[in-house]
Amino acid sequence: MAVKHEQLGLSDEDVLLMYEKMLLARKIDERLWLLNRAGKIPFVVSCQGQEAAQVGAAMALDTEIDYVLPYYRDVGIVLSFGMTCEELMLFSFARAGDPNSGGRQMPGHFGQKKNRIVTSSSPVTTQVPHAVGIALAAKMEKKDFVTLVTFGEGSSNQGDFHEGLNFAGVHNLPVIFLCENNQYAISVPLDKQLACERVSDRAAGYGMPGITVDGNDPLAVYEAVKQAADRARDGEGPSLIETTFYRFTPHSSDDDDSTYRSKEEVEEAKKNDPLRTFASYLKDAQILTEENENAMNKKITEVIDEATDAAEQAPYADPSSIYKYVYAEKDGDN
Amino acid sequence: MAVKHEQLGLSDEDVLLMYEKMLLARKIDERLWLLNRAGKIPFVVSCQGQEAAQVGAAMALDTEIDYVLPYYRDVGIVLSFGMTCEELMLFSFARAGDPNSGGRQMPGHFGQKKNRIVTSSSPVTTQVPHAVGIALAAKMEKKDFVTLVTFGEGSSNQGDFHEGLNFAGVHNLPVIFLCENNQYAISVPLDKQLACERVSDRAAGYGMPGITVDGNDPLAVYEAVKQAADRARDGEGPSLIETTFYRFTPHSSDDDDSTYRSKEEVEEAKKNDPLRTFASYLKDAQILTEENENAMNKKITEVIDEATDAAEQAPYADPSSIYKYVYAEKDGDN
Amino acid sequence: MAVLSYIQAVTEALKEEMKRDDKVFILGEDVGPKGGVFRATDGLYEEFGEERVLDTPLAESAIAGVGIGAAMYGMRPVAEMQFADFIMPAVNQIISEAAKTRYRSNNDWNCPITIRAPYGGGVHGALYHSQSIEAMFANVPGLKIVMPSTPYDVKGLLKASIRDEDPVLFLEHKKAYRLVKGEVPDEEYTLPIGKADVKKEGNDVTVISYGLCLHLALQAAEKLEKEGFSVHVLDLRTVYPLDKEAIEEAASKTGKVLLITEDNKEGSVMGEVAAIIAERCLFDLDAPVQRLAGPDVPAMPYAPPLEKEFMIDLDTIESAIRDLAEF
Amino acid sequence: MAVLSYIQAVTEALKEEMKRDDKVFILGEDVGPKGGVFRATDGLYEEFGEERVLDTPLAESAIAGVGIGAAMYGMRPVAEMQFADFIMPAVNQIISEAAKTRYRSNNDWNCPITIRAPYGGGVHGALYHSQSIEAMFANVPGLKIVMPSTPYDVKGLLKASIRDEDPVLFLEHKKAYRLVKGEVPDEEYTLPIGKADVKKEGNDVTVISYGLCLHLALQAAEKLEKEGFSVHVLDLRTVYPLDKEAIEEAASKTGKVLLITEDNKEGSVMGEVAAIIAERCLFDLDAPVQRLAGPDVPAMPYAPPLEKEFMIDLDTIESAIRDLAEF
Ligand SMILES: Cc1ncc(C[n+]2csc(CCOP(=O)(O)OP(=O)(O)O)c2C)c(N)n1
Ligand SMILES: Cc1ncc(C[n+]2csc(CCOP(=O)(O)OP(=O)(O)O)c2C)c(N)n1
Ligand SMILES: [Mg+2]
Ligand SMILES: [Mg+2]
Repeated sequence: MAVKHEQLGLSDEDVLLMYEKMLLARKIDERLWLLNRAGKIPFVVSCQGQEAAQVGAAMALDTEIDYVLPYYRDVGIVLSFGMTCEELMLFSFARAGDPNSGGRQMPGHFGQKKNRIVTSSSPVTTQVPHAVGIALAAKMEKKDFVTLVTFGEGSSNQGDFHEGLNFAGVHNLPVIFLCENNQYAISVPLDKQLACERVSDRAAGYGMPGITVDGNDPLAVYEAVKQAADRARDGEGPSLIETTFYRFTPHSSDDDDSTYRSKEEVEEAKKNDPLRTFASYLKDAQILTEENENAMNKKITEVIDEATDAAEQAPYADPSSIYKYVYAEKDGDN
Repeated sequence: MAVKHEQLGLSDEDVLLMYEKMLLARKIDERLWLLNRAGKIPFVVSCQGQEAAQVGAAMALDTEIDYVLPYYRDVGIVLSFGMTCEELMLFSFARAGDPNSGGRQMPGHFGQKKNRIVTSSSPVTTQVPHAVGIALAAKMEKKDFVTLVTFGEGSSNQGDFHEGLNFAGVHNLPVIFLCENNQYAISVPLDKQLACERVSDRAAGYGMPGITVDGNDPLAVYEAVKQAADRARDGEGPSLIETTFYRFTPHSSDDDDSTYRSKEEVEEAKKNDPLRTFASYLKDAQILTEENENAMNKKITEVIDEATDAAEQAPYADPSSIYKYVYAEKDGDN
Repeated sequence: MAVLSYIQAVTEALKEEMKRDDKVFILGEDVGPKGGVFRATDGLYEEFGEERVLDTPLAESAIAGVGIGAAMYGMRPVAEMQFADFIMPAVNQIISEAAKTRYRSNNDWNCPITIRAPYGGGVHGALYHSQSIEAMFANVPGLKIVMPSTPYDVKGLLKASIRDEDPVLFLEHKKAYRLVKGEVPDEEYTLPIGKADVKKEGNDVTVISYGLCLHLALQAAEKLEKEGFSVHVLDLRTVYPLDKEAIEEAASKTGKVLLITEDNKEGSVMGEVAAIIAERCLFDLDAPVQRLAGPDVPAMPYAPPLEKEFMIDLDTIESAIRDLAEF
Repeated sequence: MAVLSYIQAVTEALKEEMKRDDKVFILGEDVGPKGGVFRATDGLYEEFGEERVLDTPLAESAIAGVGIGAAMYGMRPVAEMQFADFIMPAVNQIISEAAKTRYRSNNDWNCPITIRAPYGGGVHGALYHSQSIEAMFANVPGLKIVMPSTPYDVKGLLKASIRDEDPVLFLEHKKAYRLVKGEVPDEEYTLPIGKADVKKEGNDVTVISYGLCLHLALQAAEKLEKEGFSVHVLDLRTVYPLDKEAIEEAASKTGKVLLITEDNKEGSVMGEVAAIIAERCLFDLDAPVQRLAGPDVPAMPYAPPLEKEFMIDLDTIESAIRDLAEF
């Protein structure tokens, strides 16, 4: 059974690393909820349930050259692209040292130029045309990087999805559109969002391949994104990939999901928790052992503890800083 | 050969009327160009080449109860829904008596409440969600009218197309989306507008049937629209129909199409002029005879002459009227 | 008279209008079973059913555009934009379509849609959940923009908006939702759109404001009253088209005017208010027309000290009024 | 010095910047082989090829959004909106994205895009091909709005916009395209964004305007000069953020101010100009601040007599200046 990753050309270390990133994302997220409930941070928006898709996708890219436009749940992606746990904590605590925004934006609005994580906003789906623009730049500048952009299934109903994918299709651009379909857009379930069966059914309307893969399986996602990235680098244009899974948490720390879905439904979905199923895979293959699992857990806990402490003690930006960076500063600051 | 219309349940009189409307639309359009070249009207935007699709579609509807949201080329549709030749002339001359706008809008921006022709604007594709809203009202009010909305293939790239069709799909609404694909959006050819082969390829993404029919054949369009209307009235939801043909004129009287397409291409396309081909069909079936054709031409010329004279002599609205109808007039004027 | 919160007044108005008129319905994101992210439509799905409290796909241009179509047909849609910041994708539908329906058709068609949206800051909403967006629509003839400050005004004006024959943008301050409470008559009433309201009479300084800031102005006025300054407070209530006569009257009354908005200063609706004053009652003025507003930065940041720096506070208002009084 | 038309100045500026910097490219509807519906990009497709003069699908949010992405990467896109009226679908991209890129990322990212759009009326364009749209963007920190009146200003400011590190909305009056001609230096130059320009010195009355109206103001000033009235004319050139010092100086100079815009009056950028004056130099004023503007109706109708009724004409301006001078 455990030959799948080998068929994909992934070593045992690769898949262990994959699991570790998924686990780190999950554990950071869990910590954020604790901090929120303790009144230390005002807001959390979660990746829980989506880690396999995020890490699987990111690992299929070249994190040294590729561009990524994550959406607010993509802790797994930004970790893979080089954002550190401490940086994420600084973000959640809204400290000056937050590399995404210096404490200006709500958590989840990622952006870090040195890691080619493109700055993002709250209105959903605006990042889709941006990704197309970056891919257009790649084509014009004859660079061979690929651009990956993610968004939820609800967000695929925005006009910018349509306009962005069509533009990429017409100009045959090296961009991957990755939908993270977690079955809900806040309280609205899939069948009230889309009339088609799969988000990937839309790809045909933009002349690009579209597939749906099991987002609980990081290897399936890896495979799909790798193929799409290869196609893109070979000048064969864009792809739409839909990954499916279930949102384990309420929409955010401001949401009470009991008004629109049952506890049973959530519990049922958790049976397919990608962390659990991928851990089994790795255990079956004897890649994940009691020993390295314990070490991994210990290390992650330490990293998160330290990051939390550091962030909690870090200062806010000076209030007078709010007047800065509306435009380029005249005296060479940019 | 000429049994097709009978199979569709259309009588000889029906198809003769169909042809007459197509011809009237064409002749009005030709007259408008003459008037424009003579400096009598500032602007024309044409239906030439699209009359078969327009008249075929309109005749498949119930013009007593159905709603239509035409776009600027739809002379064939508005004529079928009850707008008169004289009213169209008043519009082109921007006279007070123009029922569409009282001379406020450029020609082609149709709207006439008594005939359920919904008022329209210039930004393309905004009418698509409106049609969905009217279909939603039909559903809520349990009325069995159908709503038809048209747009060009270039306009199918706007976000409003996507958002509108998806909304209709999710709520299973009685609306027909009719794309009039004339191969160009001003100067930009189809392959620079869409990456998919057919606009109708997009229907699957909204969970509705999508077909492409020969827009030079009014019977093919009639058949497709009739089926879609029946489905809609039976509660089976929306449809997307693409009709294909060629735009015979420049985009508008402001356009010079020689900068982006050859005379040869236009001449080649004119071989499939729906007026010519449908006339042959009717002649083969001995429905159109030299006699009734001459009578028809004569009648149309008279109608257009009279309408032109009447419109030319009609007054402009009073300049002071521009302050009216920003809001409902307090004293019961609406 | 019952005491309602600002958001309860919204819900009550919606409920009463839906009961009164079958043609009234609600559409928006999460307005159904969840009752809206702020719970403004709480209980309405249960009472009126799925068809009249419609959860839409996540697409604001469609929410507005479908609502506009239904309104043209003759329905009375009340569309909710989840946050005012997210109205931007619907701008084309609102400005090109709703606002111009009547005019372009020479009075043949009209578009009686109400578009509700929570705006404003001070709720840790950061750059994209805190903005004031009225200015971008306050140059659009055919549209009306209502921004009430009290539960009484909310209820009366929302009911009037739903009944209005033309499109109304109804902006609710999200921080006021639970913070602001007030008496609301038990009997049915509506209030006139387009009319400002004197919330406090006074003789020394005129403060003109709307929304949440209006309450800060009133608080400052109360305090200063004790120091012997008499402050006149005008609540614009409708920020487009403005009630020019009321502005002229309020400004002329004291000759010293302070305009307060939470919006960024440059280009806010207070620019127009100042212009009306400069045009109509310049010679009644005893001091320059002062404006207090948010700074000209994109929006308020998330970190609490940064958010605080953006927001106008009571002290600033107090001293601005005092300065004017002593001018 | 060559004499260029307003639109030739646009084309020249584009061409020079594309030659100077490989990263500059054009995207929009019909900008390629057709050279734009007004022919502003005439010849550029032939000179720079398909990749740098890109015909896009008919979708303004994508034109802006794809341009924004490319700009974030480091390109210098010049996006064309075919008519300013059709910028509405792109509002979310412009306001939420381009204008906030730098601020939200705390200076990590920026967005050097230029968005060009022909605006304005008097060309039989009717309700949707005649509008002035600057006011809806003139409350958006992070954005700059340039509206030149002369070929000289067009060329220098468009080049500066393309080189600017932040997003610029560059609005060109479509009636000025062929009507307005002027001298343009042969040598390379740029002009500073954010600076108003005194187009004529004078002492009796100050007229502040921009775009096509500026020319009417100058014509009126010339005529009145002969009657002995000395008119000072300030061209805003950048309408957001405004050049507050220049406005203060120009208003204070004569104490009598007339503001002219083609836009609907209420909520136009002239409201802010009046507010700046009322705030900064009230006691220098000898007359109420007057505004001439379009009426508050959705836009100008198509029928020639109706369009004429909407537009401000020379006579109206002349008599407004005369009235002020004699006030
Ligand atoms: C344009 C816009 N409208 C509304 C919102 C409010 N909102 C935030 S997330 C969300 C739901 C997104 O659902 P989906 O795309 O499925 O992503 P998920 O949160 O499920 O991952 C909504 C409605 C927004 N951020 N932007
Ligand atoms: C939002 C918007 N952008 C641009 C335009 C300018 N414009 C008018 S018609 C047109 C082309 C439309 O092409 P298509 O949809 O194929 O319809 P056709 O004219 O070919 O029938 C364009 C770009 C517009 N009217 N609206
Ligand atoms: Mg989702
Ligand atoms: Mg076309």
